[in-house]
Amino acid sequence: MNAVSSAPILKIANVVAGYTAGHPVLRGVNLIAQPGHITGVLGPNGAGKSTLLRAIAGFLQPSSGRIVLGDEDIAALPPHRHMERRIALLPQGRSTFPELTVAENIELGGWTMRGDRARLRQAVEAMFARYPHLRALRDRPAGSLSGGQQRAVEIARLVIGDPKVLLIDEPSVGLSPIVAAQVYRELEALKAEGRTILLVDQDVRAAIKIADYAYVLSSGRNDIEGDRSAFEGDLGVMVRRWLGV
Amino acid sequence: MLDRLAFIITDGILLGLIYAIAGLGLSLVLGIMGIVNVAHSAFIMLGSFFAFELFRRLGLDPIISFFLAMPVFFLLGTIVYRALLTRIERVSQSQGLVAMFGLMVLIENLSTIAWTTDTRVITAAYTNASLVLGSLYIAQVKLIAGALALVLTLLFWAFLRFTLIGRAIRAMGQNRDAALSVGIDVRRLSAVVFGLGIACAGAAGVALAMVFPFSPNTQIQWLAWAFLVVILGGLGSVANTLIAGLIIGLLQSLSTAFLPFDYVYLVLYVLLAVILVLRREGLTLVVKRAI
Amino acid sequence: GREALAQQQPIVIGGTLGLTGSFAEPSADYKVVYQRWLDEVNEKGGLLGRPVKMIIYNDESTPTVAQSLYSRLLDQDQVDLVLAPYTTFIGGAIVPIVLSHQKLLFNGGFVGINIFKHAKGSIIGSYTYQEPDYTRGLFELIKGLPEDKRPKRVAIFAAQNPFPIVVRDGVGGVGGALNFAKAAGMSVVLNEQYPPNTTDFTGLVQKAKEANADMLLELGLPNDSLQVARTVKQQGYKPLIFCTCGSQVTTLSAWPKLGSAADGVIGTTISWPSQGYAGLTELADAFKKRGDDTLPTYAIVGYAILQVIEQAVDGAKTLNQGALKAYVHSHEFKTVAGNFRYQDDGTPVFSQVVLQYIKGKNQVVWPKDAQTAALVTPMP
Amino acid sequence: MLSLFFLPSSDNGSTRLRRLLVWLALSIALIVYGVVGRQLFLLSTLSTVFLYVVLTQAWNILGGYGGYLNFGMVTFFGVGAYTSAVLFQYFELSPFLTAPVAGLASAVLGVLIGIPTLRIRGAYFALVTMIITFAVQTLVLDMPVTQGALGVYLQPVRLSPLGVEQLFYFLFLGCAVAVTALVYAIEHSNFGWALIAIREDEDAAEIVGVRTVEVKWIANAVAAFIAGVVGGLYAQRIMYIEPSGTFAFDISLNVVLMAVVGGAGTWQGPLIGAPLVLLVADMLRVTVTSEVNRAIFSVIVILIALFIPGGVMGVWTRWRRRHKPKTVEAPS
Amino acid sequence: MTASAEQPLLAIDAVGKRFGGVIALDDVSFSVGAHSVVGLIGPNGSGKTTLLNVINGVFAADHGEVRLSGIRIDRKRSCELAATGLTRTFQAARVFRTLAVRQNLFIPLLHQSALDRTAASARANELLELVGLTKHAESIASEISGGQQRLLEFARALVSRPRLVLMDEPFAGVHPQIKTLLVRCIRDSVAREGTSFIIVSHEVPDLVAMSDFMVCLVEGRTAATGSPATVIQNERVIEGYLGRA
Ligand SMILES: Nc1ncnc2c1ncn2[C@@H]1O[C@H](COP(=O)(O)OP(=O)(O)OP(=O)(O)O)[C@@H](O)[C@H]1O
Ligand SMILES: Nc1ncnc2c1ncn2[C@@H]1O[C@H](COP(=O)(O)OP(=O)(O)OP(=O)(O)O)[C@@H](O)[C@H]1O
Ligand SMILES: [Mg+2]
Ligand SMILES: [Mg+2]
Repeated sequence: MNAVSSAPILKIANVVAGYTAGHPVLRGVNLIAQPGHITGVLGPNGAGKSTLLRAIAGFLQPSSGRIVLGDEDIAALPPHRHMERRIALLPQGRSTFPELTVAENIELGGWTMRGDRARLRQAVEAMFARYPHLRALRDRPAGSLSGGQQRAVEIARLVIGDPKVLLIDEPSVGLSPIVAAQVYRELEALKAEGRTILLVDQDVRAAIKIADYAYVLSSGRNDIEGDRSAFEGDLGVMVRRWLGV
Repeated sequence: MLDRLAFIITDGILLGLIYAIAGLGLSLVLGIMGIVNVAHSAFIMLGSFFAFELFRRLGLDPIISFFLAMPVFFLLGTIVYRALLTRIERVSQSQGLVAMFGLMVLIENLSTIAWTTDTRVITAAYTNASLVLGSLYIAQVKLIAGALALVLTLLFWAFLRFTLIGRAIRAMGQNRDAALSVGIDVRRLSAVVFGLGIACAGAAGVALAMVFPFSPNTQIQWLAWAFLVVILGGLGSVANTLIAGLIIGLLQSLSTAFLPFDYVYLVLYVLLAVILVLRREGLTLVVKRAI
Repeated sequence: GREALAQQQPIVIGGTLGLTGSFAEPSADYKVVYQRWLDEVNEKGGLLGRPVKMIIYNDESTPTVAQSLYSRLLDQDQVDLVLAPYTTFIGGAIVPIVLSHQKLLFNGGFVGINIFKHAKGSIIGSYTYQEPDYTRGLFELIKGLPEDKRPKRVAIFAAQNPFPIVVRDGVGGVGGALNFAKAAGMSVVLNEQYPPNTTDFTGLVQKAKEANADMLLELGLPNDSLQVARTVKQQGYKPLIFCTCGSQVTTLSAWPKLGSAADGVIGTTISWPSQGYAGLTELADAFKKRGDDTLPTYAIVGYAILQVIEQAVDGAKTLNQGALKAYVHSHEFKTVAGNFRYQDDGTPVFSQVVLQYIKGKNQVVWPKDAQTAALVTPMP
Repeated sequence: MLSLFFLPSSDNGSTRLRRLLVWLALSIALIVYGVVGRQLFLLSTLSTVFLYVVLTQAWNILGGYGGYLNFGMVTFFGVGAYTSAVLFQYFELSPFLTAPVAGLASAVLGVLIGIPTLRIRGAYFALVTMIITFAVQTLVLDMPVTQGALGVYLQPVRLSPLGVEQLFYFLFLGCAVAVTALVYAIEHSNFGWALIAIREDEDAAEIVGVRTVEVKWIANAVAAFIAGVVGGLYAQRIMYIEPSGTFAFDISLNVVLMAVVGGAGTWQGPLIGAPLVLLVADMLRVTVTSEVNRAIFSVIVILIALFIPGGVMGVWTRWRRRHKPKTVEAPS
Repeated sequence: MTASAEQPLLAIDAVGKRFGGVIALDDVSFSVGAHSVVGLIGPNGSGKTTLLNVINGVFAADHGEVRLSGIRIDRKRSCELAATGLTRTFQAARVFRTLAVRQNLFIPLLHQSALDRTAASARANELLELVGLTKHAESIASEISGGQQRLLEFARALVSRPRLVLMDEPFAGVHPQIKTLLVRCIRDSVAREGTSFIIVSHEVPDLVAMSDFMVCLVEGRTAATGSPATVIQNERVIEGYLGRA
């Protein structure tokens, strides 16, 4: 099915995971992310998309199944070890450090560079250059920013860590159209830099537009999948199918 | 009059420095980990006995013990963290508090068994001596303890303020998951924070033992002082803790001089009430989060 | 022989001590002498030919706990003789329970003239002076000093705790440092009380110094008194007389550790080996092992009350409480605290020793007949 | 201002009744024992249990349901005790009569303290309430009417020892039953739900229409009132009160401990926690008479706090949820 | 202005609010009639959330007035306003975490002393059905997905049959299919119950379709007001917010 034949960078095989023992949320999910591609993960509310990303990022221990990054099974790895392997999560909802300033928030995104303070400082400046609208907010505590401004800080904090694989959960929520469009352009730029992106988004149209390949989850299981053309062709039908209406 | 004022102020400042370090570790652990370490004063007491034993057995001066206490108690703190705190972080706040109280009582009782409840004092060469400036007598031991307290406070302040780890420590307190996802090893860093808190308690215990009598069962009085400092200073800010300690020390020496002594504490509590009415989280201005 | 003794139903003496909590320090001293007495009496063949057993619970320095434990001692354990717990505020709470069970309370644990009076002789004490008389010996001593060595201006620090307050104020205009000072023609230039948990006394001592007080009375607990003594030294304050007249702190093991700050400080206690009471030297020797020249007052009174029990039971040949009460009130007892004669309220007749800590030793400076050294004044 | 009404409950009526019956049977057994029991010691231990049930239930209102951890319950208790004692000292009024006044005095204090403190959340609130105990204690030490450190003596009740024990047994039992009933009612009323909403998210609760400030004040005042009433009765029971024992921090701590052991935020929690803690402590006290008993007790406390989340009631509800088939409602 | 000639339901008059140096709202005025939906748009950080916060009493305005049915409400507490029929949702979902989903819906009813239990239950069930949470009704609120929590908030705002609802990005992270249900539900409430809405959303097409009136804030000022069609044609709105497609 998969058009690209290079070795997948991230491979999820038969993952079963949940929050309480005996009640799995993910009930055997399979997924492959090709390097340098954007892979969409779609599905109705409560399908288990965020749970999947959290499991990949190490916040949840799968009770069975494998999560393979490159050629290493990272399923049992604690979350903070993921950044060393340059795989990073942008979680759903708010996740700034509210009492630290915007600059400090972004700086901490480069925690793995902590050995080299000069480089880190440069990287922070590079982020302000890349996201100029954050510059004015530089010394404000992140908790006092508006919802969209906080999301922007989070994205900058993600990017500064220079991850190879990005797990992104609803990047554009709360962003105004201009900024949202920028974010999608940014995702494409990240892809162009050779990074791999796993994108969860409710904005199906936007997601399909930039995703190379997309999976649909429903009730913690794989539903349908396909590449961009497959989805663009018959979006309405697809949407109706996921809902099982 | 002038030398009286000078006396009041120096005495207040020295006292305030000592109070400040009694509260410093507590403030740190509470502000960052959200854990009210009521066993704090028990660790202070252990610090005092640490100095006592080194003094009794090896004749080691408490000034040296002060610096020895930091690594030793840091280690102790990380061990306690691994044994207890990793679980406390997972239970509800009330249960965590109760567990910490259990720890306090346990330490107190084990110390009673080890050292009996006799009141102890450490008398070093300088303990009974004073610096005499005209009619002004300043106890040397307080000068030394005050200086040590200041050093400790500055060390902490610089650490939290200027190092990236310090920033990561603050970040961890604000959003644990986010800290994890930028790659911060939260468990390890929490152990460091708790270790630092206990190191601070241990060092404070040494400083207190230089100045005041101590015994395993009177440790709890320091809890009250530490609380006072923390409530006034707010959580997790070293500078504010220092300021709070100084305010309390100065207020105590001022009101001692001009009021009947038993009102000193009332004055302190009134001050506290005023602060709480004016700004609810002590001197620390916490960011009101956007809704 | 021992065998026969062991087979008999033991006589049970019960009580509590605050082995943990705020009163653990004195309670520990009691525990030591209780055990010592128990070993001795059983060695000698027990009481009334029966072995003696002791049940001492830990009341955690908490009155409610003590109450429930005394109920248990009286109801469940059916003790024959009841010992008081340490300190007035625990003792006050259990007195009604004990008395309502028609038991005598053998009290080596607390002073409290009011409580004694209420009980109308059913509390048998071993403290030879109650709170109003804590400073009596000191003022008697001062009366005997030459005019130029007598202090004129008194400063008083009292801990906010029931007993130091009565030590200062007396009861119903009788006794108390304030009254004694007035009677001796001194003026009280500073009268301060300090709360529990007071850490630092520099300001307070400074006040006394500024008031030119030539006599300082520290009425407090061990912790406070140690710190006051140290601060007095640090502030270069040298009154003619400095007495720690609250808890008998100069006889505790920490006192010598104060170094030069300990020197010249006056304290009071119940009795001292120089008075020649039988057994007191041996008791002092037992405590010497714990620290140089310390004989805690608690040890003396704790041991003495058991001697009273021993002599009363042996003398009256019964455990009947009424008979014991009558016996106690009509006989003399030879104890390490002195030779007791009981007054109607159940307290022994006043006797006291004033000590001064000179060159690393407690010396008796009053009364004259037990004196081991002359008073050194002003303080060194 | 705040009307009280009951919300729809998911429990069905008959199981709830059956569960209530267990408690009812227990209270009847206790009443019978109070009449026929002759062991003073047991009577007195049980009345201490009841006393703590009352205090823990009072704590439970704001602490358990509302999530405001008051580590200074003894403040209200002590103020109640002192109010009664002082009224006796100056007006010869028996604490049996003045206990409600003692409650009122505590409630007033509760409201006064509540104004600055109930805006403070989380651990910081726990700290502040601890300090308030010290502050009130200092005040009592310094005030002439309370006779400072000397304390106040009250008159013994003119009854036989058994009579006295029975009197307090029934008084405290009565209070315990009444307060438990009140807490039960609160749990099932909109007031209780409002407290729970506050515990969960205070801002959201306020915005959704819960009068958070009033609810917290009332909860605090009610708790203070209850603690004050039993404080007044306690003064009569112990007959001599003075500041350090009456405001002993241990009491505050015990209350929280009992709530945590039994299960905070449930009306059954205090009924389970208070006897359990007291009995274990008592057992240790008489079996291990040295100071080691407190060390053992503290280890038990630590283990319970760490390994039994939600206390006994937490274990029970989790067990039930696991063993009862989940009734899934059919969509209409 | 809105059509109704008589007194508007909500009148916002020259409201200003600043945080330290940040001017979040500057002289904002508009009004909301009964039975109407007002769409509130604007770039990130333009003051939309702040405006909602001022209306329902979370923040006090520095100056200006807010009137509900002619009565000043800008110094009133949020709980009093809720009792008079003003409710809201939050930009970042705030549910009562340890309560069951159904119990969450009861909280807004607490202040309605004249509660008919069966009616309340029926209403709760109806809304749960609408947002697709029926099968999660007994789940603990913290154990549903991020999107579902937002849906729960939506239901919670409507359960007490309010007069005016302030919604902060109700559609963010909501599945397209459910979004259409929400839109329909809002229309129904307006039509049947006469509820009015102020809806903040960055999903402009949806908002345009459902609003009677639209306001665009830019940097705390009203950049444009009027019918949705005119507002989105406005040059300043396109410049500052929508971007040129
Ligand atoms: N509590 C606060 N303290 C300081 N500044 C604040 C606070 N709340 C909001 N602000 C500032 O006020 C301005 C308006 O914020 P607001 O949250 O109202 O924006 P918004 O229009 O809702 O944006 P978004 O679409 O991103 O949610 C922003 O610049 C924000 O940083
Ligand atoms: N913290 C939790 N504890 C227990 N169960 C949870 C938790 N979070 C989510 N779940 C369960 O997992 C299911 C999937 O949640 P998840 O957050 O992965 O959904 P999602 O696909 O991201 O949905 P959305 O688009 O709404 O964010 C939920 O329906 C819920 O039943
Ligand atoms: Mg999600
Ligand atoms: Mg907003």
